[in-house]
Amino acid sequence: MNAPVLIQPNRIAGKGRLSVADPMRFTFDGKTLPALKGDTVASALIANDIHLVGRSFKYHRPRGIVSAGPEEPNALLGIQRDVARHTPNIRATVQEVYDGLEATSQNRWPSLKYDIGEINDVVSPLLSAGFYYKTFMWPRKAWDKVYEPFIRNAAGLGKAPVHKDPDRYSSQHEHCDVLILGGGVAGLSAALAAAKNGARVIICDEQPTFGGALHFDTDIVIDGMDGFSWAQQAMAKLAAMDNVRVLTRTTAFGYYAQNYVGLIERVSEHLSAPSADLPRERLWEVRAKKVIIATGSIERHMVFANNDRPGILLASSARTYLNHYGVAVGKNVGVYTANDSAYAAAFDLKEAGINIPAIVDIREHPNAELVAKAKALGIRVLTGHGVMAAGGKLRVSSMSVAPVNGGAREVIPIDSIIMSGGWTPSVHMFSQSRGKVAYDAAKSRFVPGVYAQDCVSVGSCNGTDDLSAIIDEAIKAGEEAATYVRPNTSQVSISIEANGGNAWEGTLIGAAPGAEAGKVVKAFVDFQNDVTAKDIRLAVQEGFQSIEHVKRFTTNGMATDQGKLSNMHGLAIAAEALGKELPEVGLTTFRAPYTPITFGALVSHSKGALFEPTRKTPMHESEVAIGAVFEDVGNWKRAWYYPKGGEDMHAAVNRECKTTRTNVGMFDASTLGKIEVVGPDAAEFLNLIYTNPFLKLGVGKLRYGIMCREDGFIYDDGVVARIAEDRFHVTTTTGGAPRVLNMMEDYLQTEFPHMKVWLTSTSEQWAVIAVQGPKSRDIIAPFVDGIDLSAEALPHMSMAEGTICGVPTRLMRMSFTGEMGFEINVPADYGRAVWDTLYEAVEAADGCAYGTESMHVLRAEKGYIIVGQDTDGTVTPHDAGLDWAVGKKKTDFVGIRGLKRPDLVASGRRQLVGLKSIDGRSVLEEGAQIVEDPNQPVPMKMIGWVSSSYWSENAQKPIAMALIEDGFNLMGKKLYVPMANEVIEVEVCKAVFVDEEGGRLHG
Amino acid sequence: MLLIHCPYCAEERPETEFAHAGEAHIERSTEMNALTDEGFSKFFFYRDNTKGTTFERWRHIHGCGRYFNAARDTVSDKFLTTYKAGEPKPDLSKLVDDQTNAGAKS
Amino acid sequence: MDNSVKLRRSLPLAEKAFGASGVSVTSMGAGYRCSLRVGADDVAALSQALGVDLPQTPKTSARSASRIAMWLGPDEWSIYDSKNNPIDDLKNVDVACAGVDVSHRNTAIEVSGSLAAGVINAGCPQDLSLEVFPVGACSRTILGKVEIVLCRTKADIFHVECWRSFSPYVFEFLSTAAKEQSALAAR
Amino acid sequence: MRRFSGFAVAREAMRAHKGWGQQWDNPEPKSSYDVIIIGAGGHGLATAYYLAKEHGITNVAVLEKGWLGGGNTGRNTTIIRSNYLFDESAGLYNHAVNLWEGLSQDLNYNVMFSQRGVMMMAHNVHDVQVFKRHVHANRLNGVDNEWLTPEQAKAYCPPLDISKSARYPVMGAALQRKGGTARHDAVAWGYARAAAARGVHIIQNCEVTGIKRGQGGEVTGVETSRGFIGAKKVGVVAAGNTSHVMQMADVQMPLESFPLQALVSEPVKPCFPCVVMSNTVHAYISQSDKGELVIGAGTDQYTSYSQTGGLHVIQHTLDAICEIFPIFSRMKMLRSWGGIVDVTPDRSPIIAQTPVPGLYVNCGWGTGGFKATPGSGHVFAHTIAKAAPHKINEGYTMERFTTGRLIDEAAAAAVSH
Ligand SMILES: Cc1cc2nc3c(=O)[nH]c(=O)nc-3n(C[C@H](O)[C@H](O)[C@H](O)COP(=O)(O)OP(=O)(O)OC[C@H]3O[C@@H](n4cnc5c(N)ncnc54)[C@H](O)[C@@H]3O)c2cc1C
Ligand SMILES: NC(=O)c1ccc[n+]([C@@H]2O[C@H](COP(=O)([O-])OP(=O)(O)OC[C@H]3O[C@@H](n4cnc5c(N)ncnc54)[C@H](O)[C@@H]3O)[C@@H](O)[C@H]2O)c1
Ligand SMILES: Cc1cc2nc3c(=O)[nH]c(=O)nc-3n(C[C@H](O)[C@H](O)[C@H](O)COP(=O)(O)O)c2cc1C
Ligand SMILES: [Zn+2]
Repeated sequence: MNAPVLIQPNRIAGKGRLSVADPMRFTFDGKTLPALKGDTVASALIANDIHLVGRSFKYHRPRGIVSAGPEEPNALLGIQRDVARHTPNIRATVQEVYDGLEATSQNRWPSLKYDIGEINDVVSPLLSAGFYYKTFMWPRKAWDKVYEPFIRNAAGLGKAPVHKDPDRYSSQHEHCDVLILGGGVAGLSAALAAAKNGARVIICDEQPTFGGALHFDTDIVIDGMDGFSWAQQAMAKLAAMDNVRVLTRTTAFGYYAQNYVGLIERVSEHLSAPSADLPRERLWEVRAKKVIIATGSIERHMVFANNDRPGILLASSARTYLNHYGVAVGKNVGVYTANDSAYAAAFDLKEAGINIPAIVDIREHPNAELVAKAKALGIRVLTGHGVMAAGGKLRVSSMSVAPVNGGAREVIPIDSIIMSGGWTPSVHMFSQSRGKVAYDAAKSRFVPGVYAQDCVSVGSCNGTDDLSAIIDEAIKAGEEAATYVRPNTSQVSISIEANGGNAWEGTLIGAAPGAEAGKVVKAFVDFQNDVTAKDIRLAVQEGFQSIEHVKRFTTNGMATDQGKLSNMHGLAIAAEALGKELPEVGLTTFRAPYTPITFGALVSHSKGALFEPTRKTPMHESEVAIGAVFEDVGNWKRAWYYPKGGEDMHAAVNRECKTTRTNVGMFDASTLGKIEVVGPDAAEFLNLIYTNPFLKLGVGKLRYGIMCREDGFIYDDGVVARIAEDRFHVTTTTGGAPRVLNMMEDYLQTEFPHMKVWLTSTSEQWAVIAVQGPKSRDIIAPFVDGIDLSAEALPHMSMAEGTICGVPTRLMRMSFTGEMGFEINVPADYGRAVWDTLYEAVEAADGCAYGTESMHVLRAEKGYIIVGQDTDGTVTPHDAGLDWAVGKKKTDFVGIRGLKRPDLVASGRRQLVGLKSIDGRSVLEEGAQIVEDPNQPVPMKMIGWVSSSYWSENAQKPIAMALIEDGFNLMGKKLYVPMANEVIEVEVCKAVFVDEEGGRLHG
Repeated sequence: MLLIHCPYCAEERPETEFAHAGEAHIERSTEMNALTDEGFSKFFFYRDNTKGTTFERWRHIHGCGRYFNAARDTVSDKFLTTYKAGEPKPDLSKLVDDQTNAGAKS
Repeated sequence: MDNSVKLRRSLPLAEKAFGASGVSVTSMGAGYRCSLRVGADDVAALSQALGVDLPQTPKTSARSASRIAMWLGPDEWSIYDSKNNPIDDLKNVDVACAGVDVSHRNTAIEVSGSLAAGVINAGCPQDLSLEVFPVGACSRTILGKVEIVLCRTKADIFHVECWRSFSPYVFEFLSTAAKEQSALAAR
Repeated sequence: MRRFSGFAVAREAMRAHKGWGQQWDNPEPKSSYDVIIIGAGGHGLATAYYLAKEHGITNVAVLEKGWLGGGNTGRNTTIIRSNYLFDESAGLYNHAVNLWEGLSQDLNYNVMFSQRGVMMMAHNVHDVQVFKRHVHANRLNGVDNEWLTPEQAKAYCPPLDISKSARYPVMGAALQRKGGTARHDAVAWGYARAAAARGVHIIQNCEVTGIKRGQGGEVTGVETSRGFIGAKKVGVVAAGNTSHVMQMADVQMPLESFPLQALVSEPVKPCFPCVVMSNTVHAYISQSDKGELVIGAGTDQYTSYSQTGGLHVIQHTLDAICEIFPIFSRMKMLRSWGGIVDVTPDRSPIIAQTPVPGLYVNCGWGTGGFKATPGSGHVFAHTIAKAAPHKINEGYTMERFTTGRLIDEAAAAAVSH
C-alpha cells in the first residue's frame, strides 16, 4: 500500500510513542482510514475522530470506545483478514492495526448511524430487566413461531464465521519456578528480583509492550528514566537472561488447580502478512512452583444518565490515547471524576492543547494541590458537583452539571467526557485460584485475602497504591519466590529507585448523583448488556436478593467483558437497595477465561488428522489396493467389505459370504486386542478373570472365554491360547482391548497381588490374518513350516508355533465363521507381506477377502455373539445362551456373586434366540422391537429387540438374533416386529442357521 | 489438570497420565460366594462419596502403570498424600497438620 | 530365527522424515524391543543375561553397546536394541519373569535439534528441562492424545516410542509442532 | 400472586415498574412444617409446588443453603429430551416433556421452553444400530423420535459438516423434534414464585447440617444454620450433595459426585438452530436465545465437591465441537464453569422412600436431570404425599442395586445426557 496522507484530526504532533514514519491503512465499515504502526483499531479510530463504533445488545444504543484495554465493553468489531478469516466481537482496544485490516461495526441494520433496532431504545420501558419471563406466554403457539424467533434475532452481537478456520493454533506445556502475570512496574520488578536469584521465570503481559500503567502515567521516574523507558529496558534485560521467558501479547486466562495457569499468546493477528507456518495463537499451559500475580487494576466508569454516549471514556484510557498513541479523545473534553487520577489526564490533555472546559469532581474537597494545579492551568474545577446527564446521541455533545446536593444545572458543551470512579484491583486470577477476597472498607474495594494456592499478589492488584511500596513489595515477592523454590541458591537483592506515583484517592461505586433510586434515567452499569442502575434496583425489588440472582436476572456482568467495569457498581447498587454492606452481599464468582479466548487455541493441534489418532492395521494399504471400503470402529479403520466391479455393499457381502463357505476367504483380524499373560500363576489368574475354567487347558490348546464384571454382566469375550505352561495369549474384542487390560491389571495389582503374573499388551505386536473356509488348509499349507496342519495334529481349537512365508507365526486353528479356519498371527511388520502372499494364493483359488460385514453375517449364521451388539451391559452369560462357559465348579471368579442376584436369576429375562421372518424375505432392522400383540395401543408392551439381522446368502433367507423375554422357552412361537408402516411376522428359533451339527468346523 | 505424586515414580506428574479408579480400601471378599445380596450391593455399589478427605485409587496408567492410593480433600481438590497399593491408610490427623504448616509457607 | 526370514519388514512409518530449522523429526529403522517384567529379587540375574544393568531408579535408563534399558515401572523395563533381539538373551534364563517380544508393536521416532524439547512439549505435559529430564531420562507419558515412551539420549535428541498404529499420529503431531516452532523461533 | 402478562408489563412500563412486588417471599422459618424439602433446585422447588398444587400440602418449607437455583439447575446446558430406551425412562422423561409443554402457562412464568429439536449424531455403524433401537422403542412407547439421513440432518442443522472425509463422518441422526431447551434460571424462579404463591416457604441461606430422628428412627426435623426446624417428612433433593446430606441420617448412598463443566461462547447472531449431541465424540451444543453457544463438557474423572474442573476437559470438548463444526474455531469462549453431579451406578436417578421412615430422596440425576425437572418434582411430590411411589417412579428405588434390576441406559447405549 502506498503511504497514505495522514489526515487524522485527533493525532497530536509530538505526542505519543508511535512514529509517523510507519503509516498504515485499514478500513472501518468500508471506509479506508490511515493509522500508525502500533495503533490499536481504537486508537486509530479516535485519531480519525470516530467514536461511534457499535450498537448495544438490547437497546441498540449508539456506542463508542470506553477504554484502552481488555476491559472494553462497547467497541466490539468484526475483523476480517480475508473471507475465511472473519472474527466477530474483537475489542477494538486490543486489536492492533495491520496494514489492510478490515473492521466492521456490529449489531446494527441497515447502518451504524441509522439502525432499525433503535426502536428498542424507544420502547425500552417495556424491556425492563427480565421482562420476557413475564410475557410472551399467550397464545401458547405464538411462542415458537413469533416471540422466540423475535427474541433470538434481536440478540447476539457479531456474526459467527461461516467458513472453516484456515489458521493454525499451537500449544506448549511449560514449567517454571516463578510465573509472573502482568508486566507493569510490579510484575517487572518481581521478575527482575526472581530472575537475578536464579529462578526459572516466565513473565507475561497481554499487551504488546510491557509497562502497564506506565503507558499512560508519564509522571513517573524510575531509576532515573521515565517509567515507560524503564519498563522497556527492564523487559530487554529479562529477555536477555537464559532463565527467563518473556511473553508479550499473552493473556493469562485461567488459573487452575496446583498452579496450572493457561496463557494465550496472540502470535500473528497483528501482522499484515504472517507466514503460513506461524500459528495465529499459541496456548501455553504453564505449571509454576510459585505464581506472582501482578495484574494491576482497572479504572471504573461513572454511572450517570446517558453515560454511554460515544465520546465518553475512562480518564486513564484517554491518557493512554494521548501519551502512548499521541491521540486526543476530543477537542473539548469534559472531566467527571471521583478520583485523583482523572486530574493528571486533564492536565496532560490541556498541556497538549486540548480545551478542558471543566473538571467536575463529586468530592467536596479533593486534593488541594491538584485543584491548585488545575486552576494554574486555567481549568475550571467544580467540586461537589456531578454530571446529571450527557447530551448528544451519536456523539456526546454536552454535559449537564449540577451541585451534588441539588441546585441549578449548567449545560457545558463538550465533544468528549473522560471519567474516573476510582480503581478496581484485578483480583480475577487470584479469585480463580480459589483465593478468598477481603473487603478493604477504607477504600471500598476487594483485595486478595486468604490464599488457596502457592501464589502471591503484588502491586495495584493487591491494593498497593504507592509506587515505592509497589516496587518494594514486588522485589520482596520475587526474591522470596526464588528462594522458596531454590532454597540453596545465594540471595541477591536488587534495588529500584522510583519517583512519583503517589496513591490516587477517591472512589465512587454505584450510581452517581442524578441516577439514584427513584430517578428514571438510563445510567448504565453494564454497557454491553444494557443494564442500568434501575434494572439492578428492580431486581432487588422483585425479590432477587442474592448478588447471583441480581446478576442472572439483569445479566449484569455476563457480557463479553465479564463485568470488569460493572461488577462493583452493580454490587454497590444492589447493596444499597438491600440496605446491606457490600461485603455482606459479596461478589459473583470469577471464572476462566479472564478475557474471551479462541476455541481454536484451546483445540490447538487436535483437529483434522490430529483430532484423534486414526489407527490402521499393518495390511491397510494392501486392503486399499484391492478396493476395501472401511468402517470406523473406535479409532480403527477396519475393512468393511471389498466391492468388486461396481457391487454395492449387499452384493459384495453376499459374494464374500458365499465364497468363504464354499471355498476360502481371508480376513484382517489384526485389531483384536491381545494380551500376553505370563508367570507361574497365569492359569490361576485367568481362572479368576474368566467365567470359564482355565486350569486344565492344555499347552497348545485354545478356549473361548467370557469375562464379566463383578455385577455378572458380560464385559468382553475372546479366545485364550496356552502357549506354554506359564504363558497365555489372550485375545479381546477390538474395542475392549484397553479396558480389559486395565481391569486385569486392577485385579492383579490390587486384589490378587500375591500372584506372580505379568500382563503385556501385544495387540499390535501381531498382525492377524484369518483364513477360513473348506480350502483354508490348502491355501496356507504351502507357506507353513514346522507345523503339522492335519486335523489330527492341529484340531479345531488348538495352536502351534512355526513359520509362515518364513516368518515366525503363532498359528491358531479356530473359527468365527463355522468353517474350518486358521488365525495366523505374525509379527506386525510382516503382516502386509504375508497378507499379500496369501491373498495371491486365495485369489488364484477363486477365494476372496472379506470384511467386517461379512464376518458379522458368517458368525450370525452360526449364532456366535458379538459382545456390544448382541449383548449390551445388561446381558448375563446365561441370557446370551453361554451358560456352558460358566465354570459350575469354580469357587470364585469375577462376577460369580453378581450373577446370583435376584433379578439376574429371575424368570422373564431377555434371552438370545434366533428369529426367522415368516415371509422368508423380510430382513429385519437391527434395533427393531418385538411384541406379542401388534394390535395393542401405544405404549406397547415390548418383549425384546433384534440385535443382529442380515440376509444370509448361504441360508438363502433372512436371519436374525434377538433378545426376547424368556426366549429360550418360546421356540417356534410367532411374534411381531412393528415397523413404521408394516408389521413383520417372525418366529423364534435356535440361533443357528447353517450347519447345525457343526461338522464343518472340523474338516 | 491436577498434579499427582506417584509413589512409584517418586515424582509429581500431570493428571492426564493418570486414571482415577474409584474409592480406595474397598476390599473384594475372598469369600465372594458367601456375601448376601445386601453385602454384595454395599461392596459393589455403595460409596462414602466423602465431602472432605477421601481415600481413592489412581492408576499411573500412562506412566509406571501402577495402581496406588491417595488421600485427597474433595472440597479443595488438594492431595494430602499418596501411597502405594497395599499400604495401610495413613494417619490423617498428622497429614492435616502438615498441610496447615505447608500452607503457612505461602 | 530371523535369518530364515524371506520377507521384508514393512515399518509403519517407512522412512518418514521432516526437517525445519532447529529441529528434525525422523522415523528410526527397524529395532528390537522387549517388554521385560520381573520382581526385584531377580533383577540382577536378568541384568547379567541382557548385558545391561536394569536401572532401578524411576525415570532412568542404562546403556550398553547397541542396547538401552529403560525403567518404565517398578517391575517393568523396555529393552531396546537396534541390532540384536534382546528376547534371545532371555531364552535360557531360569527366573520367573515375563519377557515379551514387542519389536513390532512399537516403532521409534527421533526428534533432534535445539527446539526438540519444545516440540515434544507441544503435546507432552512433563517438564523436559535438562534439570528435571536430564540426558538418559526416560518415561512413559502422553503426547497429545496418545501414549509414548520418551527417552532423552542427548541434550537435544529424544527417542520417542509408540505403538505402531499410533505412529502416523505421533509423526504428524511432531512435524506439525516442529514446523510451527521453527517459524515461531524465527520471529 | 400478581399475574404476569404483556398487559401487566405495559402497565408497569408506564409507571417505572414501581408496582412489581417480590416474586417470592423470604420468610423466617417456622418451628416446624409438614414437609421439608432440602435443596431449592428445580427439582426441590417443583416438588414443593406439586405438593401444594396436586396434594394440597402447603405447610412446606424448601431449605436452601445458598441461593435458590444456584446448584445444577443454574449451571446446566438445558438440553431437554425424552427419547430414552427403557420403558421406565421413557415414562419418566416423557412425563416431564408433557409437563414442559404447558409449564409457562401453568406457572404463569415464561420458562422459554423452546422445542427446537434435539439431534443426536451417529458416527459409526454401532451408533446407527443403537439409535435405531431407540427410534423403534420410542415409537412403540409413543415417544417422538425419528431417524434422519445425513442429508436430512444437514438440512435440519445447516452448520453440520457431513462430508464423507470427516474423521467421524455423520452416518445419520436421531431427531426428537419435541426436544429442545428452556431458560434454566426461569425454571427455578417460576417454580419458586408459584410455590410461594401457594404458601410454600422458601428459605434461602439455610444449610441443613443434621437430620434429627425420633425413637422409632423416623425423621423429626432438621438442624440448620438457622436452627432446628421440625418436620413430619423430609425430602432430600440436594443433587451433588446428596451423599453428604443422607449421611446425616446415617444412610449411605450408591452415589459418587463428579465435577461437570460447561462453557459459553461470546454471543453471536442466530447461527445454530437446534440442539446437537454427539456421544461418540462427546459434544453437546446449542445456541441460547441471547446468542451464546452453550456447550457441555464431560465430567472430570475424580470425585469432587468443588464446582471447578480441569482445562483439559474443556479442551477435549472443544476439539469435538470444532471437529464437527469447523466454522466455530474462531469463536471465543466467554465463560466456563462447573457443577457437581451425583451419579448412580446405572446413571438413572433414585426417586424413592429410604430406609428411614419419613425420609425421601430424589437424586442421582447425574449429567441429565434438568430435562426431568417437572416430571421429577411431580412424581416425587406424589411419593412424599402418599408415602408410596407414583406408577412412573416405581422402578427408581435404591433396592434395585440389591436385586440387580437396574435401569441402565448407558450400558444399553453408551449414551449420556
Ligand atoms: C454443566 C452441567 C450441564 C448439564 N447439562 C444438562 C443438560 O443439558 N440437560 C439435563 O437434563 N441436565 C443437565 N445437567 C444436569 C442437571 O443440571 C441436574 O440434573 C439438575 O439440574 C438437578 O436439579 P436439582 O434440582 O436436583 O439439583 P440442584 O439444582 O443442584 O439443586 C440442589 C440444591 O440443593 C442445595 N443443597 C445441597 N445441600 C444442601 C444442604 N445441606 N442444605 C440445604 N440445601 C442444600 C444446593 O445448594 C442446590 O441448590 C447438567 C449439569 C451440569 C452441572
Ligand atoms: N496511585 C494509585 O493509586 C494507583 C492506582 C492504580 C494504579 N496505579 C499505577 O498502576 C501501576 C501499578 O502497577 P502494577 O504493575 O501493579 O499494575 P499495572 O496496571 O501497571 O500492570 C498490570 C499489567 O498486567 C497486565 N495484565 C493484567 N491482567 C493480565 C492477565 N490476565 N494476563 C496478562 N497480563 C495481564 C496488564 O496488561 C498490565 O500491563 C503503577 O504504575 C501505579 O502507579 C496507581
Ligand atoms: C445456559 C447458560 C447460559 C449462560 N450464559 C452466560 C452468559 O451469556 N454470560 C455469562 O457470563 N455467563 C453465562 N452463564 C454462566 C453463568 O454466568 C455461571 O457461570 C453459571 O451459572 C455457574 O455459576 P457460577 O459461575 O457463579 O458458579 C450461562 C450459564 C448457563 C447455564
Ligand atoms: Zn508412576
